[in-house]
Amino acid sequence: MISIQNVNQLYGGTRILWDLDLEIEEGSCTCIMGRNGVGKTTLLKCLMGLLPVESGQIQMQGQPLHTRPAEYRAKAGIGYVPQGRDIFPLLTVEENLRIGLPIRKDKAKEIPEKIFELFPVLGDMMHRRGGDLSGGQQQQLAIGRALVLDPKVLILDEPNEGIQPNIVKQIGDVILKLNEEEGLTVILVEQKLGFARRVGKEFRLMEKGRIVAADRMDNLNDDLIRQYLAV
Amino acid sequence: MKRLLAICCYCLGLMLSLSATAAEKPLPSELEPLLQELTESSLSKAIPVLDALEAEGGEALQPLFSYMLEGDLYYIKSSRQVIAVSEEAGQETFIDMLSGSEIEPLSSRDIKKIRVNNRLRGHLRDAIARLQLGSESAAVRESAVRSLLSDLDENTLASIREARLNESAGNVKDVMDMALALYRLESAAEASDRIEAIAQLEGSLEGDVRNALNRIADNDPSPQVQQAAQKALVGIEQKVEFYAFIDQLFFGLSLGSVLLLAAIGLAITFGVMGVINMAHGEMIMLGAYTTYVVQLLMPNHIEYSLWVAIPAAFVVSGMAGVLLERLVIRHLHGRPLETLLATFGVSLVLQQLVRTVFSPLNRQVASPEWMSGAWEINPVLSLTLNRLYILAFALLVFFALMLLLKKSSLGLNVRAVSQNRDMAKSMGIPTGRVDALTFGLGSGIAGIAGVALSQLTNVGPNLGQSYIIDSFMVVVFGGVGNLWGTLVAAFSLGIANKFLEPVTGAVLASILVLVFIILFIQKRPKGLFPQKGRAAE
Amino acid sequence: MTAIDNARELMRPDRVWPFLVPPAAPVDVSKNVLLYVEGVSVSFDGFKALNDLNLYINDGELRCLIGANGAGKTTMMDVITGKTQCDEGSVYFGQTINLLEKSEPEIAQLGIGRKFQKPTVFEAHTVFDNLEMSLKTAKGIWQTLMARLSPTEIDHIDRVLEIIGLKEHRFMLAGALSHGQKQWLEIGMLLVAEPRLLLVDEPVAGMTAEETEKTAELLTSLAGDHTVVVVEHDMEFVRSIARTVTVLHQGSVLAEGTMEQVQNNRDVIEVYLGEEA
Amino acid sequence: ADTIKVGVLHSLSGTMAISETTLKDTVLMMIEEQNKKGGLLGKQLEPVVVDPASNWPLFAEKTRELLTQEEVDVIFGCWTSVSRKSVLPVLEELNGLMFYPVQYEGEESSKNVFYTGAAPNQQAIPAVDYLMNELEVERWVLAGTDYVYPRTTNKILEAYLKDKGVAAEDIMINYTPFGHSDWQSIVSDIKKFGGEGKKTAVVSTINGDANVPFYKELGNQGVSSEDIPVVAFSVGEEELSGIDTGPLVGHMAAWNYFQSVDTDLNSEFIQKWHAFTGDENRVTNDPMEATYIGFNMWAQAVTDAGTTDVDEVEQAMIGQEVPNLTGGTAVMNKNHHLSKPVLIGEIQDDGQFEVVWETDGVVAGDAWSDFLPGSKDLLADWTAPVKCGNYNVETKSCGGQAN
Amino acid sequence: MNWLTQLFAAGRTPGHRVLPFVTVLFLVTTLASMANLMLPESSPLHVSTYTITLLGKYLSYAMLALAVDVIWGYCGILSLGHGAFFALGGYGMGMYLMRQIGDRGVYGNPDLPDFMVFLNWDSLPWYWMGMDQFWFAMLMALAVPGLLAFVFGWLAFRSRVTGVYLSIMTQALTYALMLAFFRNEMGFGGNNGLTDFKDILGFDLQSDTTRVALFATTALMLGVVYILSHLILKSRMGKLIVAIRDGEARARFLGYRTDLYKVWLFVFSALIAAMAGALYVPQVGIINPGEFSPLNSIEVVVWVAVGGRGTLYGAVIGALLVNYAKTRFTAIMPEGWLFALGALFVLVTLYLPKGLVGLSGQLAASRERKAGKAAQQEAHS
Ligand SMILES: Nc1ncnc2c1ncn2[C@@H]1O[C@H](COP(=O)(O)OP(=O)(O)OP(=O)(O)O)[C@@H](O)[C@H]1O
Ligand SMILES: Nc1ncnc2c1ncn2[C@@H]1O[C@H](COP(=O)(O)OP(=O)(O)OP(=O)(O)O)[C@@H](O)[C@H]1O
Ligand SMILES: [Mg+2]
Ligand SMILES: [Mg+2]
Repeated sequence: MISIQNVNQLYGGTRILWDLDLEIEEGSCTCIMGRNGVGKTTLLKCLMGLLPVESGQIQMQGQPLHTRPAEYRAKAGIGYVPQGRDIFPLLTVEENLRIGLPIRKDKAKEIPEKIFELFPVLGDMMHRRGGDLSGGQQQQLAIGRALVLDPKVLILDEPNEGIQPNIVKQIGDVILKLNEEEGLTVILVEQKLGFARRVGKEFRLMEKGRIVAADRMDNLNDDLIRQYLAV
Repeated sequence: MKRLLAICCYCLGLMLSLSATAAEKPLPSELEPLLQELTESSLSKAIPVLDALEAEGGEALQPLFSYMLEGDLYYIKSSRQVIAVSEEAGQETFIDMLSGSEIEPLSSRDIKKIRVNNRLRGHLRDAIARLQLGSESAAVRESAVRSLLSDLDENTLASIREARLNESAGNVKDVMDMALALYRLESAAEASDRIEAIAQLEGSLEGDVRNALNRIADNDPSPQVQQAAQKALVGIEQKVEFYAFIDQLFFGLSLGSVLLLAAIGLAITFGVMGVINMAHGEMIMLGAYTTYVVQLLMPNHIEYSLWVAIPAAFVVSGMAGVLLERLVIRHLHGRPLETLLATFGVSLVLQQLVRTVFSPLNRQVASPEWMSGAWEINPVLSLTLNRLYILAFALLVFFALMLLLKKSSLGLNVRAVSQNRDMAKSMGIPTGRVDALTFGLGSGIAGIAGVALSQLTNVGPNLGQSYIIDSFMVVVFGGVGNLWGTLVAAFSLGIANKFLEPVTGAVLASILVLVFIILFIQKRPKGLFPQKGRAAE
Repeated sequence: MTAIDNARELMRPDRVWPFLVPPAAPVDVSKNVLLYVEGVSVSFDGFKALNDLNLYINDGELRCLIGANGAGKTTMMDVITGKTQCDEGSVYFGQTINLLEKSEPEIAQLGIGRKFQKPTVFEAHTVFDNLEMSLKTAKGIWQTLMARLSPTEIDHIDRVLEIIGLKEHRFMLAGALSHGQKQWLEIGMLLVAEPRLLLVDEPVAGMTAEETEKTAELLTSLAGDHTVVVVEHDMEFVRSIARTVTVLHQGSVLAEGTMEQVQNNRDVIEVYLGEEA
Repeated sequence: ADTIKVGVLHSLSGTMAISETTLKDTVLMMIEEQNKKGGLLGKQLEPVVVDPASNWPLFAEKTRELLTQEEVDVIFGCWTSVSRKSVLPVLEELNGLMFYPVQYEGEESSKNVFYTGAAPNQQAIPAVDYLMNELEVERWVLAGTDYVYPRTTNKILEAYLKDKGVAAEDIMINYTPFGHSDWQSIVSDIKKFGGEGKKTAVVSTINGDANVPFYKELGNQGVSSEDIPVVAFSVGEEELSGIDTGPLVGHMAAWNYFQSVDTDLNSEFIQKWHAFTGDENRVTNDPMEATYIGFNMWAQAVTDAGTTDVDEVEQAMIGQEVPNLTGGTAVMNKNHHLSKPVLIGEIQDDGQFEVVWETDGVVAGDAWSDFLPGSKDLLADWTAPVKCGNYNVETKSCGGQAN
Repeated sequence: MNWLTQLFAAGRTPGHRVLPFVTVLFLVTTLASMANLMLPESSPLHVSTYTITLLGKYLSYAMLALAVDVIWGYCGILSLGHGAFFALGGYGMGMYLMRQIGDRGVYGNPDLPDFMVFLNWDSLPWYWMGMDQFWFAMLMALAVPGLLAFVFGWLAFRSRVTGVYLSIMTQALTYALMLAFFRNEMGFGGNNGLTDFKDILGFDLQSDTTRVALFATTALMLGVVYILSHLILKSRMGKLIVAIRDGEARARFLGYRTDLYKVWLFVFSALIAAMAGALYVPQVGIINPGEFSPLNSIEVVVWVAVGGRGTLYGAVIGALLVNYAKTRFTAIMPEGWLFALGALFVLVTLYLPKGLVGLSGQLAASRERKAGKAAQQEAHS
């Protein structure tokens, strides 16, 4: 589905991603993990086209993506839930959701009901400004907003940051459901092991801008954790 | 709107009737020596000649007087023959006044204008008015009587009395009665007569009536008459004051509409997109110059040129805006303050460009006939048509824009892009196109504003400069990012200014308004209609 | 002799002149309660974010505050720190100090420090400068202008740098830190300021498990000398530090008690924890 | 030097460019023509054009540059009073020579400046006389932009009118800021003022850009020239070329020159102007004539003096005579102001003026007005023995400015 | 995003290069002054008085730019009205110089300046009192703008007016002042302003030595102000000012009364501007309300941006360079200089986001990047 080869990325003069390779299979749910500052967010941004890559290739279903702007990637079916949510603060919840409608393949005019089933709170908050919502509500809105695009691949950057436990569970359920029932490919950055274990099928461990371990989630053992996730 | 159109037609009709009555009927030949004299007499000596002409020729002279009034009366140098040269659609026709027939075109070197000055013009107008008392159109008759009000004498009175007998139209009769009463007021020997006249004149807003009453109130030998006049005056003054208030309100609204037009485009480029666009004024200027060029291209259709100029200006300024966005502003995303500098540079370049292409002189933009003049509601209240149209136009543009932003996805997209560009991209919004379109839209509207402003003020390289500060003030006062705020701000500033002006004078009024804005912003640091919520902090 | 000593004392380079230091406002905690929040209500365009909220924090306590997203936890902190005006109610710091009358800087100078939910640091400054500015010193213009870092202060900052694990990054611009690092830096800014009351909004969001543990240790160690109020959704974390837990719901207190009690409260399970937590 | 350098100090950008560029072109045209005639003293003239950009301090700086860096022999330049005031100290310090071609408020006479535009007594007073005598005007609106020229002119006029027995309530004075564009209230006030039964006229010293909206508003509110005529001192052909003059027919201006005046010299001048600018529609105006006169006088004075030395040329200038474009001759007086005829023209619908009145002979420009208390006793005379710009006839001494 | 990284890359506590700056300033001033006074005019090294005056003017502009930079570059307060303080300072000096004329005016009135005689004022308005004393006039030249800045800043910063709102308010302020000073009733000479100055402190303003002295004073004051600003910005105060720029709310929660800091800095900056104005007027010989024009203030901001905001010497360099360009262009290409100037602004903002002084940093960065690439290639091979 998505293949990233040899990607390098620099901020100013500092190299963040080093010859990074990553393969994501269709219908998989891959969890990317690593300590703070290893470059997870950077990687996702490169994938989304929000940061230019220095060198390397990104492909989606065989099509090159790295030459294309972010809006093309969104149209091609990548939905992005950024770290820190990035809600449009002065748009209402409804407007935040509507933004994605025009690029849906089915040209729907209304926000799909599904979103409100998944996150009922969004229905209640429909006409409030996105920026006024509490952190957790914003997070739900961000996921909902990405789902409006009807994506093939959903990228989530620490989706549970600041979310109340029952909703964390619910988000997990949603991701599982989307992944298992609708075949949505999911790329997930997550720090909380419990959640990662529950939702992820695959894991990738990052360190210093490289993927250092990759396997099925079942094989994530304490050794690896100690080596790459412990402080 | 309908009402306006009706008034327009009425005015047009008036104009036409003035020139159309100048039919080419031959003049009695005994006038020839007098005409001859007209060509010879100097400006100061012409009045007796005109009086003699009027006395002898009567109504037949109306066309001659009209031509003379318009400055279209000439004589052939060699023969001293009096001719009229009228121009229509670039076509000159030469008419011999005596015979009333058209003659061969002559070169401008062979003929000489019969000069008129202000004094003669006044005289001619009175004469024409007297002659027009018998006109077929009631409107013409009415205005004829009105224009005679200011100097009534026994002679004129006689003609009015005569005309009154076979007058059928009610409103003309009223005016005639007023004229008669007015005359009676000042010339009747009996105090009771004068009081009666006062009663008749009560409530009239006509300036001449008021002046006469004022004179009577001060100087009449009879105290009763004086009192009556004073009482009548009080009533009149009250009315006048009321209308003066309306007048001022209109002035305020109209100034507001100008501010609104100038600011609306900025409300988009600056308010919504966040680009501090110092070249906004120059976009207005481009629109005004487009109007000028359009008029150059269609010299014979000035009446319609504005309808062409509006879309043309929108396109020209809009394209300029798109170019500016693509070439410069695109590279400055996330650096709003830098846009100030770059656009400031652009504004310098555009100004100089216009100076080089069109010369630094102001260009002449004609007002179409239907935009000139005023809608006379009564003698003390008349609303100038161009302002009225511009007011309507400003509102139209405003609501059209609102509709566009509400109904199309553009509105939503722009706001999304301006709030979080990266995220907007990730949602599949073609940010580049949205930026260009929005900036184009804002600039295009500025262009339209230029068309309107060309009807009010100079079309020159500095046009934009004079509006840029006001525009920013309006947008900020209203609250950045809120179009309604812009609307309210523009009108309130306009009205405040116009109500202050009579009290303080124009300069102090502007200063006070500025100080008021400064103080107001202390109270409401985000303008009249601030963006609310957590994110706005 | 004493005059010279006095003069010497006066000229000590590591100190501001004593008369320039504002007298430390004594917080009256005779009733052993540091913070009173009583009957506080806040609404935004008709939406009630806080609804007659009552909360008492004891001196030296470590209090965990949980509650559904949008329950009003952050808003409560906003009210305490003076960022948001409340519609009614009263907020007292100790017995005597009415916080509602004070401005944000005044409240901060009273010794109430805060970590925001979304990490906010001075991005154009280095990590070190960020900490320096947070030092507990006089905050007047003149003092700031004349301020010099004393060796003790430098040591203090170094210690904190060690704790927050940004020692290597001390001269890095804060804007270049990753999300988690910014979280740490902001905690560090709290630490150097040595406030009486710490309001910590979601400190472990985006931290790894181990870091979370470390944070837990840190906060526990702070309690006692300081009073700490922590908002967090990470139940594991809460469990590891919690003594008393308060649950907010729709702007008022839903439940309060030990972790045990709260965890088994039906209402809390329903609106917040979910079945299996 | 093998050329005679002529400095041209007119704004080519900024707000004043609109008026001043024309004068720059005029000077260039005059120089070109003079060169065709073989230059002066056997040398070619070389123009040095700079742009003071409508920025007053820059005027001073550019003058210094012209005089010390470029070492020009004469400067033609300035339009606004403030630019002249800014330049003046530099001229006096470096002993330069400047020709100032615009009508102005008077109250000045410098050894280093020749004023070829009209002084107030060459424009305002004759115009008011005309209105009073010919049009029987009884009420007066003195409307002006708030700066020194209108202030002084109006002050002079007010004193003059009161002298003539006009009551104070029959004079309305109104000032507006530069570039004022919203004239609704003021025009409506004028209309009211004029509607009270007495013949009313507006004497306008409104400057520059503000005129267009003013006249437009007059037209639209239906104030015709027969009801309330406006006589303007700052509106010439150039300004009119930017207005649709249809509704303005009959309003007046007072100048020393109109393009429409039918003399051979004038047609020749207009022809040359058109040829020089390559534009058949470019109009000519009064400051251009003033430039023309000034330039020719200077050329004659240089020839007479046989040198471009400022002191000698200055003395040679006095008494120079040059034919006016409107007939007759202009004479440079001892006070560095000209004697010229005054014309009053009515606006025609083709944007030209029709002369309706002119003074019998020439009027000598007055440096110090007779109607201002402070300057009644002052007199400028740059010939021996007085040799100063502000000689007080009472105290028989020169003011502080003496040099 | 990119600019942020660039900012960070070059950032850190800004090096103000005090020593080199002051040395260069000192050297240029002394050399130019000596070359003007000591060398004969024929000498090729002679510096003309014209140049000296020009330099003096540039330096006072540089001071103004410095004032704007302190507040904009460091504290993020974009003032579009600093020209107002500059002009007020200028008027203070102008009033003094006007009084110095005494009875040497054209009307020879010993008390009233010419324009007052001219408009029939019969006595000196109260606010002109005492302006014939140099010390008092200078005090006023600083105090009035300082007070204005204080009142304005106090009102604005306390009610947390920020961003463009503040910018537009400053613009409104200077615009209102411009209109007010244009009024002849104000008693400041209306449009013509104050001019025709004769001498300062008894020295003839036209003489070369006075001009050189004025130039040198300006240079000296610029140096002093520069060092002072440097010291302030280097202190913790300076850090805090930048912190307020980036996160005012955070600074407030740290216990800093940010509004006071802003007011303080605003006043400081206004005083620099006023001083610049007071030095400017005797050198150019005129002050009129045009100096209040909002466009002038915007231009100052442009100088700073061109030079490079956020570095003190950047502001100075920007002011010098743009004004030099203006002087040159208006002489060489009078018809087209606005094209050149406009283009300069656009190009600098587009390609030199950190201004001209950022150029070196930018070059270094690109060199680094190239080096990085090379290293990478090596690693590959
Ligand atoms: N704008 C920036 N400029 C310079 N460096 C940056 C920038 N953003 C991030 N970095 C650096 O890039 C590195 C990787 O950052 P990134 O945000 O990708 O980390 P992360 O793995 O997502 O960490 P976290 O778990 O804390 O979110 C960090 O060390 C950070 O210092
Ligand atoms: N400035 C504001 N304007 C409008 N509504 C607001 C504002 N601030 C907060 N709210 C509303 O108040 C409610 C409480 O918000 P708050 O941020 O306090 O929740 P929280 O308990 O911190 O939630 P979370 O755990 O998700 O951070 C939310 O529903 C939010 O939408
Ligand atoms: Mg991250
Ligand atoms: Mg919260």
